[in-house]
Amino acid sequence: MTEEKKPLLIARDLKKYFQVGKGLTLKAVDGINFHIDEGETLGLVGESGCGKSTVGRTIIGLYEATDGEVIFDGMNLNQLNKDDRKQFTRTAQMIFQDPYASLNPRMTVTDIIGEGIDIHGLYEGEERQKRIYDLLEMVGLNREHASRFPHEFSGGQRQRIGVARALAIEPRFIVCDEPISALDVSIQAQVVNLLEDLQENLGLTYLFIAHDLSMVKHISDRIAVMYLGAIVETAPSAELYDYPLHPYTQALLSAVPIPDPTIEKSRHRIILEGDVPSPINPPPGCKFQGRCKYAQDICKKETPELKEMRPNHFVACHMVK
Amino acid sequence: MGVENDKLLLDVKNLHVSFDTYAGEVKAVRGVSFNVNRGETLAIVGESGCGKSVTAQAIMQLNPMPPGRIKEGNILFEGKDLVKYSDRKMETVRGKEISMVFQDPMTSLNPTMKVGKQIMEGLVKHQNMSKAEAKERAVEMLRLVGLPNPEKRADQYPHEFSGGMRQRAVIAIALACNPKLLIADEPTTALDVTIQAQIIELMKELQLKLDTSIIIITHDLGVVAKIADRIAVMYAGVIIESGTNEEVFHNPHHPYTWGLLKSVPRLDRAQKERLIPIYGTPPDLFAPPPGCPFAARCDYAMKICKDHYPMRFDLSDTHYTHCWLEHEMAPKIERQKAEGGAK
Amino acid sequence: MLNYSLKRAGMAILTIWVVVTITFFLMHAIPGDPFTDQKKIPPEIMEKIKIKYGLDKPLIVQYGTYLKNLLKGDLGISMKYKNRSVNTILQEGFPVSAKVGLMAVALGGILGVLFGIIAGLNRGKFFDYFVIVIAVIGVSVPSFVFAALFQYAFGVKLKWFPVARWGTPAHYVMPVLALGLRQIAYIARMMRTSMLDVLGQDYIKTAKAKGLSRHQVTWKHTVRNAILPVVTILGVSIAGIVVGSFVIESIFAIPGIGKHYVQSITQQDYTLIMGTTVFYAIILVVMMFIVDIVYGLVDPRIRLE
Amino acid sequence: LTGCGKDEDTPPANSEEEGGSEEEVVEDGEKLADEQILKLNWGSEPPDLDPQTTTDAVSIEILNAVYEGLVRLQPDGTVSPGLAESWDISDDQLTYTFHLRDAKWSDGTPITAEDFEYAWFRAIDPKVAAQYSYQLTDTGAIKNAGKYFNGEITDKEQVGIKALDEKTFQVELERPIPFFLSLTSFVTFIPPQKAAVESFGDTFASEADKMIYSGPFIVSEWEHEQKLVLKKNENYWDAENVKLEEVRGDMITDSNTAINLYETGELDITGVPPEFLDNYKDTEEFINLAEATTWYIQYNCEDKYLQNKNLRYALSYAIDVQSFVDNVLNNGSIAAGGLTPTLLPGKDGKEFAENRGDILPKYDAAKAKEYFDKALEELGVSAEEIQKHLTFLTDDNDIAKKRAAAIQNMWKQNLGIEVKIETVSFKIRIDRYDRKDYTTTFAGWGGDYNDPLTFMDLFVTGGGNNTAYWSNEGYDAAIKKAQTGMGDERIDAMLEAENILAEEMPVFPVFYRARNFVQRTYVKDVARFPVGSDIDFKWAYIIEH
Amino acid sequence: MSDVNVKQPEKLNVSKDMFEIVGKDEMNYDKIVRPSLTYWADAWRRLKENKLAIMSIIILIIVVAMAFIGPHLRPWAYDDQDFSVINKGPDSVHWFGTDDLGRDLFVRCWEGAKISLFIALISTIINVTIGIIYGGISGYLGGKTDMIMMRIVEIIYSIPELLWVILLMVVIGQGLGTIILAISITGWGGMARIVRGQILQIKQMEYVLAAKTLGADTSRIITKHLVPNTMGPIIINLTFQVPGAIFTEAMLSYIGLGLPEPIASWGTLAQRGTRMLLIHPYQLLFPALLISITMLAFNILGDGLRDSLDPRLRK
Ligand SMILES: Nc1ncnc2c1ncn2[C@@H]1O[C@H](COP(=O)(O)OP(=O)(O)OP(=O)(O)O)[C@@H](O)[C@H]1O
Ligand SMILES: Nc1ncnc2c1ncn2[C@@H]1O[C@H](COP(=O)(O)OP(=O)(O)OP(=O)(O)O)[C@@H](O)[C@H]1O
Ligand SMILES: [Mg+2]
Ligand SMILES: [Mg+2]
Repeated sequence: MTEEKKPLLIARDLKKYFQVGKGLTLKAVDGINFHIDEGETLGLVGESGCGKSTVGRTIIGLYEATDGEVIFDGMNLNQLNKDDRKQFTRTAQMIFQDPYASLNPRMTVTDIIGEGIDIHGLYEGEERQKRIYDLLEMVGLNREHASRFPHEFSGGQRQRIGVARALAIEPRFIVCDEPISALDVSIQAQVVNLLEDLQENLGLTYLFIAHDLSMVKHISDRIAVMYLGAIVETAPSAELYDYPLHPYTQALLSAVPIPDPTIEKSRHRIILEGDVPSPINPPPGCKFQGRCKYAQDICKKETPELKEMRPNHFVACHMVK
Repeated sequence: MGVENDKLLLDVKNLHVSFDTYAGEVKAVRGVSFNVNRGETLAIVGESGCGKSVTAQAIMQLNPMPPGRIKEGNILFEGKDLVKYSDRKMETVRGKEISMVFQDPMTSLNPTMKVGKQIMEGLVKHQNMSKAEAKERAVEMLRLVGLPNPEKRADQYPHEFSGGMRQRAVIAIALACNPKLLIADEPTTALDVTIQAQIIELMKELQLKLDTSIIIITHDLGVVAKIADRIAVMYAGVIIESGTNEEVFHNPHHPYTWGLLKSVPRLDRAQKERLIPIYGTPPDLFAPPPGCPFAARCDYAMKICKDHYPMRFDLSDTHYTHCWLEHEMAPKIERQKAEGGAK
Repeated sequence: MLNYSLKRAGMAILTIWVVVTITFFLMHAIPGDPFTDQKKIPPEIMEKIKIKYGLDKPLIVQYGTYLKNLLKGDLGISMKYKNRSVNTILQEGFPVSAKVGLMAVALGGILGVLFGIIAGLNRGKFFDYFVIVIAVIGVSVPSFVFAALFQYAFGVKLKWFPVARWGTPAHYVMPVLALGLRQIAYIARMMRTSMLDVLGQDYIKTAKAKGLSRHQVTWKHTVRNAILPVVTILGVSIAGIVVGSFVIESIFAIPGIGKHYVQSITQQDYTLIMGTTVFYAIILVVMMFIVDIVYGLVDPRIRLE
Repeated sequence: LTGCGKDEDTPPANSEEEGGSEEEVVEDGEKLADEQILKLNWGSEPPDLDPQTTTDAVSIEILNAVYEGLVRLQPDGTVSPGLAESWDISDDQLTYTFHLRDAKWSDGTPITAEDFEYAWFRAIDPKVAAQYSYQLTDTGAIKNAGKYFNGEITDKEQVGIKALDEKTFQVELERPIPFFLSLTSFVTFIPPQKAAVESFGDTFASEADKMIYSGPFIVSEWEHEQKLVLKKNENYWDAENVKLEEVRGDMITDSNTAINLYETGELDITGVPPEFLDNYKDTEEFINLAEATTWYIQYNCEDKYLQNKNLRYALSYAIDVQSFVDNVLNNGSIAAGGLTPTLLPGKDGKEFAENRGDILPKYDAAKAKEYFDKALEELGVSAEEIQKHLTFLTDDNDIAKKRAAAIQNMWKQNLGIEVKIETVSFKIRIDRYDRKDYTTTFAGWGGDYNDPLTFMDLFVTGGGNNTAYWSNEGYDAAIKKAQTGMGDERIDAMLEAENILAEEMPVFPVFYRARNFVQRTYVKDVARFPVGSDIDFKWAYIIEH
Repeated sequence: MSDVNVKQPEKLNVSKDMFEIVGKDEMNYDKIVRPSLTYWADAWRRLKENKLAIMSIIILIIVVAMAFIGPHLRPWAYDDQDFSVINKGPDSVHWFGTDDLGRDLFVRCWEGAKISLFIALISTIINVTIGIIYGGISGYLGGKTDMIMMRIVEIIYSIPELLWVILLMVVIGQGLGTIILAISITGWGGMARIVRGQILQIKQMEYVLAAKTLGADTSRIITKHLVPNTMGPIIINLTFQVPGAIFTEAMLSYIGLGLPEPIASWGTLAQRGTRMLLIHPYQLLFPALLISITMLAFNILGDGLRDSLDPRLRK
């Protein structure tokens, strides 16, 4: 691991709140800091609803951050003018979590994939068509699918269209919001390999959001673990798996199923007790405190900061010494 | 048979489902047969686009018709053929006897109805609950699927939920009425592992308590390993291998199953290595090849595979496969070790 | 919400002020004046009349005076109905117009939505074409033809309903029908297409999977998601129709305010033009506000700040 | 000269004893119906029931029923005493002294000369700004009324309107007005109760109970835009001769609706729209009534081409008036013989129109073409140029459009020019006249008072209503003579003026309009007049049916 | 293509050589490549399959053709008057009868078709275009922009149409242009509001977000993503614009802004016919029938269009 990498993206104290109902604020993302180096893959894992997609959407500019800033390649995303923004969309892309909802039901696959190409004027005519076919094959679809509409596909096929769309404009940075969870394993492998190849050849950078910890571990250089709008632990991926420090991370890892019925039957996992607190009125102190068996008084009062406990391994927990 | 019949809940026989498109007929399901006993869990795995969802929806008679249609086959549920049921009659089966978790959680929820209400509906309809009771139960269901603050969440709309939360809401809808058969189409893809485990435990619990049968469609072989009693592997509209959990994981007989098991990364493996996918794409279902549909991607494909669909080879009472490699004349090849991950 | 309402109220006042201003000057830009008549009024008389109505002052002064009175809620005295204030004309006529109009909208809304739903559910079947034919008749035959036909058939020949005039509930039937037909036509067609859009959505599948009956799926899941364009139409329809219809009111001799919207202009009854315009603007603004509120109620994804 | 009504010395009959119970036989075997209710259609809401400011036909009709002036016109058009029992006219015909009878307002208070004085001054009060004030200042030529109106004098003493005592009312004129007596029946001269006007203030005449009445009827119910019901006024001086108990009037604007209501028996009288003429023409109930209204083609005589008399001739000769009246109008309207319509009095006990005869050129296509060619030559332009230049300005209602289409077609057939029709709304048409922004047009004129002068002074040079912008010294002189002269001399002057008009042809009179209506045969003695108020119910009654 | 592939061959003659391993191949079995169609081509293809829609198109073509041919089928011009045949019912000479000036209604009806269809076509195009763009921008941008844009619509709606129209006539005078302008002043508002309402509903959809991340600008998102998904209501509004324009023209001509006599249009013929309704019903019948048939065609075509533009109904 070379130390010379420069960060492509830095998020500083990023917050995204939603207004829900009568004057209530839902703190989906509540002040997080992280950076992603050029050519690196940062895995983002965490409980569902903890704000992963929101982080992804905020750094790509789909949501306006409530507070904090995102610096991409030296530019502050809050201060982009129109041309810069367009240029930014050229370099940063997103693969959406919900494959069907993110495909316009009235566009053919050609149009969907070709849209980015058209917007940025990358290819025209024959070349464009060829590029689209290439992309389709790249993600494991056939040319025959080009003139179909989204509803004619299975869930996994739809997701692949989404991947192809993001790849079409050759971005430098992709937010992958659970890009593979809807795919079957063999295609997952194809897509992950594809992402890795692209990274290798073109130096792409990924923010990879997923639940499948085995896949995250496989693809990521570093992993950040989120819990209720905050990052509780970050570490290089092997390190995280080998030495999980935060109690939540430990619980998470223990729950990963192994594709082997024999092993699976003999495994034991850490069961988290207690309720997940609401992001609408998060309790003060450590957000995990209510479900943590190590929790002490201090956890109820003070919000733990991320501290480097081992080289490159940061954790936000009072109890980790 | 008579005794068995009592245990048999669902028997799908030679199901064919096609979609009529302008370019011809898409044969999404081409002769699928399987059965599910009471209290049993059947996992259907397979390449994306191979017809799993279509099969599942055919049981519920929910494929869009037209363009879809059931061309052939029977779906016997407790001995009655659902294919012959009218829409009106299906209403008494859906939700109450068989319920279903759909694959796309976002589009599967009505955007203009509160989540709680969407869960309540089935309860009011099938369990004759009062509004208040149903509401209580709905909140309870949301709690069971691991949603924090279920009281508040029940009063929110789907767009205010995260992807995983929506999926849990969909699951809650399906589980609410204690169905005899639960069809779960990729129920946990959007869930993190802790919730996933929680949901799977919930399903198991339910199964124990009420003798519910489950058909689970998933890509996550980990989940399959954890929950399934039997596994059916589908490819291009047909089942190419079926057996008990152990049989398929430890003694897979179809090259496609090998490939499947190989392409999963495993957490318990040490270092990052390249994944091994199955190269190529599955055939387009609107012109499926006459022979084995996997032949084109199969390392062991033989001449016969291209032209003749392999017959069924029974390996045990519960285990069978459609592969010419099982034929006595076929060359013996070294069977791949049933283990995920790279070597 | 309160905040939003206040903002809208502020905008509404601004809107009405702009309407008042534009209308005021447009109205004066039209050749002629309220007293133009076949018999030329001698200039010296004209002069006195203009003084009496304040028309001798520069336009801008007249405008200022009008605004001042408007703020006090005083719409002035009609220049044609010389002893009646615009306020009373509106006060007396509006309830009548509103009753007919609301009933017509209700009829159109209810039948239209109903027809639309049934047609949508039976796409390409008999009822669908039946609704098309109703719709085509509803739009290609103007309401005054219906009015005339109804009057002759049901009033003169069959004597089911009174030919014209106002008073008993029986008097409502024909005008409401004549006015409502177009509404039915438009709303039914809109509802149908919108239904088809919604019926193709996945969540309808979910609803069916719950075992809900066709009926429940339709009413609880489809209609609410499909009704939005109808809400849009209804908003302006209501605004337009509660202030009455010139043709229908004159055919059935209904004492509403519809005729003033036309006559005040052809007769250049300045105060009445302004009065009816302001009145309509208020109703329209309120309706559009209600529509926006209803949008939010119907579809929680719509949020207006 | 003493105009004198017949004295009504006999005390009013005891109507309480007589009415109702005993069946009254009216005319050969006809019996009065028990229910004396007349159902009719006013046609619209009366815009203004203030006698001094009102100008429209509906209001005038109603006012004529609920008020009375100094005189009242008899069904035959002659003048009979109204509130004035009798009157004296000075020899120079400049001073009229009216002796009022002991009539009462509907509230029982006496009607006095002061009410008249108050009303007439109201009519010329600059603050009231009555549109018809010219009826007093100009048409009626009341002494100094104009000056008072213009604020030149404020002293009421100098104005020729005076209540000499409670029952005597004197009027002085600036010049003799031969039709002055009949003029005083016109609504502007009719007094409302002074006390009522003053106490109700702004709301006077806005509701049924905001008026006090003097005529044969009172307004008993007034639902705006809906109906206005008249009841017999028991305090009316001639109540004994009023047989109708009630007049129920609807306000129905749509003529088809009115006909339908007539069909179902809900109306006793209604107008017949032109489309329905064929249905009723030959029934007993159909009444065709000539009106003192003339419609004529008017040429803008200041227009560069229409200045040319031959062009005007050509256009006029090309119109087949008889065919137009028979086929296009087909409603009993009469082909015009000159500007002044029938019904207005002339000399020798005949109508003016009879005195004049038919002096207009008859349709002659060949002549029309001849004149046209001559005109083209004189003007030195081509027919295309004329065609491009001329337009035919007309109203935007169906009937006007139909007329225009027919005229335009005749010009096309006979002169070979396709004149563009311009349809505009009424006010804009008038405005275009005022701005001289038209070439040819169809215009109509209805009389104000019962004298040919109401038509004949239309085209005096610079006259407010001379929108043909035509000027002719001979004509002006003749009219002057008619205005100031007396007796036959006046008529002769006007006849001369008619001839000049026919010769110079600034306008080409086409027809005198007829009104068509249906009236139940059991409705009797509804009086109708060519000018002023159209209708009078005072004498009307209903026989058993 | 039968389903033999999934049936067990009862007796299959197998030979050893058939079991020679050849490994995977690059899919050399017959690939039937579906024609690659664009959205519009696909829509057109589906429309063609809709018999009723095609019939409607044919009817519309016939109507348009007759607008040009019709008047020449009879010996009279549209403005020829013949007082000897006033208000004559339809017979072998005057196929549609004559009007109250003895003009042939057959000729006038087709002459009127020309004018009415032209006005309807142009003004509908104008209204629909403006309405979609305006409503699209307003709904998509939302917030302040929407607030202001919708207030402008309210203002335009509130000012009496007659005032505009009379003023227009004074300023520009009578003519086709004036009529179209008059119809267009307020005509686009309905469309704008409908489009806006729909877009408010769908603008949060994820595919819009997806387009945004691709860098699609506002106009692209509106035209490519939002408007196509609002097609149903747009088409319905569009089909209603057509008769709307025809009758607005009649209304305008009633207040003097329409085309002056003796020019005929469907609207004015119908309006004149209405007056004759109880006496000479045929004078209304023919224009009304023509309008109705045309409208029926438009509506059915609209439905067909709607269906063919909705890929979910794709067959
Ligand atoms: N409405 C439709 N019209 C045409 N083809 C369809 C339609 N719906 C599904 N298909 C086709 O049917 C096949 C089977 O689809 P299905 O949804 O069952 O796949 P799946 O096995 O569930 O895949 P995944 O795991 O990706 O969800 C696919 O090839 C798909 O393209
Ligand atoms: N538009 C919205 N309005 C209100 N609340 C929202 C909205 N979008 C997201 N949220 C809330 O924000 C929180 C975080 O949501 P987010 O989608 O980022 O979760 P996630 O980590 O991606 O979860 P998952 O893995 O289930 O997709 C959730 O509590 C969710 O309910
Ligand atoms: Mg997410
Ligand atoms: Mg699926």
